[in-house]
Amino acid sequence: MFDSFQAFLDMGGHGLYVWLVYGSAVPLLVLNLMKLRRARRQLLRELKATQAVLDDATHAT
Amino acid sequence: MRLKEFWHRLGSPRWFYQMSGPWQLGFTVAAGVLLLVGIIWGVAFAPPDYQQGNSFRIMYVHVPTAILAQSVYMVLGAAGVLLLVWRMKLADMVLQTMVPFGLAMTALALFTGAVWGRPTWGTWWVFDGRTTSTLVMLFLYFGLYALRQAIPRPEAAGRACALLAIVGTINIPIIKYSVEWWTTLHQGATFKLTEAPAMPIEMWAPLLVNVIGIYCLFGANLIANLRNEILRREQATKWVRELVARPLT
Amino acid sequence: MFRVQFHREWLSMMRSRDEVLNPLVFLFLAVTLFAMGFGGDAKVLGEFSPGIVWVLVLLANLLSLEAMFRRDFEDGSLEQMVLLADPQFLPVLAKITAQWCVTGFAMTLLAPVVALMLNMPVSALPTLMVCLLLGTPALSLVGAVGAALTVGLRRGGVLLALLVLPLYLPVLIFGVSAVVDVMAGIDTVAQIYWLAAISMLAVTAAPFAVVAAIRISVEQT
Amino acid sequence: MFWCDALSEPLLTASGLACTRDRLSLFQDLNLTLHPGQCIEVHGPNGSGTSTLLRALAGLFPDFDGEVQASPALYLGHKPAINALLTPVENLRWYCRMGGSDADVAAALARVGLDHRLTSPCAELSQGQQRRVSLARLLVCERPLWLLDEPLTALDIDGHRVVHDIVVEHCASGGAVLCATHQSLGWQDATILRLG
Repeated sequence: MFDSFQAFLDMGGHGLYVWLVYGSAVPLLVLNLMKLRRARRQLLRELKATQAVLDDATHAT
Repeated sequence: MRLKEFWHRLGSPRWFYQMSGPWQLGFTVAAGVLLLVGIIWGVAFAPPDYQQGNSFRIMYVHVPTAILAQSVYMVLGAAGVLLLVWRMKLADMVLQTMVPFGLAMTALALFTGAVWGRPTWGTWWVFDGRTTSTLVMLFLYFGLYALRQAIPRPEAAGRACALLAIVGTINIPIIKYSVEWWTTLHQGATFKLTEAPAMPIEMWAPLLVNVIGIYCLFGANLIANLRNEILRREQATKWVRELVARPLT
Repeated sequence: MFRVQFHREWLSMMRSRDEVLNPLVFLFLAVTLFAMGFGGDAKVLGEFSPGIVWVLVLLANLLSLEAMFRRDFEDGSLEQMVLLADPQFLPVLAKITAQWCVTGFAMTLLAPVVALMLNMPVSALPTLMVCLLLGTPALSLVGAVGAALTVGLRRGGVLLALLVLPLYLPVLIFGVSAVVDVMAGIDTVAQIYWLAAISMLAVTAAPFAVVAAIRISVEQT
Repeated sequence: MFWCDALSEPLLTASGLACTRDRLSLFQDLNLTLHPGQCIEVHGPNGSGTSTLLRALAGLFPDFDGEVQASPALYLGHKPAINALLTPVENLRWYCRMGGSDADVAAALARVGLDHRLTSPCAELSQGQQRRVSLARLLVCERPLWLLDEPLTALDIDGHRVVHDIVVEHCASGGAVLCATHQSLGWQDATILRLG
């Protein structure tokens, strides 16, 4: 365990590398999880739009 | 027989769509929780390594992504076999959607490996057993991705990628062995499920949590991508039209 | 079936001799480039010669893959080959063997000349030739899978390199380490066995993959 | 109408064939049986799927629904399928062995009116003559089922007659022909299948 927050940041001199890794990996993982939900919603909206266009076309003829 | 029926049902995307709803939710939640716990445990609470000090904490991201990157390629190889031999539509969707995910995992594994190498071996990149075979796997992923883009017709592109994935999967052990044989710099695998862990339990436990967490993330990605792909491909069918008509769930 | 297809390939190749000679000329051209690149210092060049020779053999092999199915695909006889042949892999195997004779085998014969240009010690030449003889079939076979997959595409060249070169790595590793060990006087039986094993695996598995790849590419038209 | 002993085994049966190309349906539940001695002409405007149908029946195009049982077939596509570097004789000898027969190559060439150019590579032949070498291929490999995709292209009037004769002859000897074409072969016994 780290005795102080400062030591936690410094990581015994390897802080740069550890935080470089976690700084890049963690946001990526979080983004990935969020993207899953957003992609589904966006696809449903897209399908709804094409649906509407198709329905108008069938009504028009 | 249960398995036979499951196998037969896998053929119809609609059944998979309905069945996979709860699974995806489960995987997403599990991934979120496990990764959160695992990373915090690894970064803050795991004891420092007597040799490498705190830089070994990078392992908690590097090892899971590296292992997952290889597993994803095996999954792609298996999907290739399922597509070419049994013509399963789901397998084609797996091949189409999961290559970018595998590519990202391999790239992340390489990046974290390089950053970890800096403090421990003194250089950003060294061509040794593990890093080189992961790099080659990155090229294999690029090959799959480029082949998919190059072939216009989706069905032909699917089958071509399936064949390439199978050929790649056969070659991975050969490449891995020849690269390991060529170099002896890299220390033995730090994480073997078979024999006892090479490090104390309180270091090894968060790693296990992270590995399971990242596999759950893979599960969540896989099912989410498959469900989206099913909707996209079956949009002309009645059940999809009804589903789309319903207010956004 | 094998003999007929081989005979046809041989005739077709002998009549388009430039296509056949280009990769070999490239080999010598690239060797001179490397010699210039290394500043012509004989000792340095000799040390690196195994790596240079093997990498150039790989690249020359890659160049010749492009033309392997291109002609038959464009005139339509590739699909006939797949439709008519009873054991479908046999004509494909004949075609790959013909291509190997003109590239892999030819380079094995030319290897001493190239190696001496790079100041490789004469004692290493027999091992180099044995390794090339055992390693190049695997290159042609695995390369044929990539060639068959990309034959239907207009700009398939770079993609072919991207697909095939990673699979060439084991042959490169064992080939180079065999020659390096011989120059250092170490026994190289292990590498030779490995090269033979890889070629055996390629001979048994690759033709079926090539037939499948041809069937996929033939759909494009 | 065409005579056919219904008892004989059909050379080609296709049931419930359906194929779509980028969400456009080319043909739906198309059923087709071809008995020995029968010739079917498939007529249809460009892009109506005639070529796709033939390639599907030949086994070159797998993306279709429905079932196809076909005996060993000879497929003649848009491309002449001959190696331009080899001479007509060498090309046909290759087809002979591949088809597993040892028919007389020179006779086949003579049959399609090409006997005097046996030694020059096919590259030097005209488009029409290359088509004739391709037609000679049908005579050389003894396979009962012929799938011809627009055989009349680049052929002169005499060429049309040659195609007509070999088709009639082939059907008479117990073979069957499925031919996609824009101009009819002119054989009154052939049945017409319209697409698109």
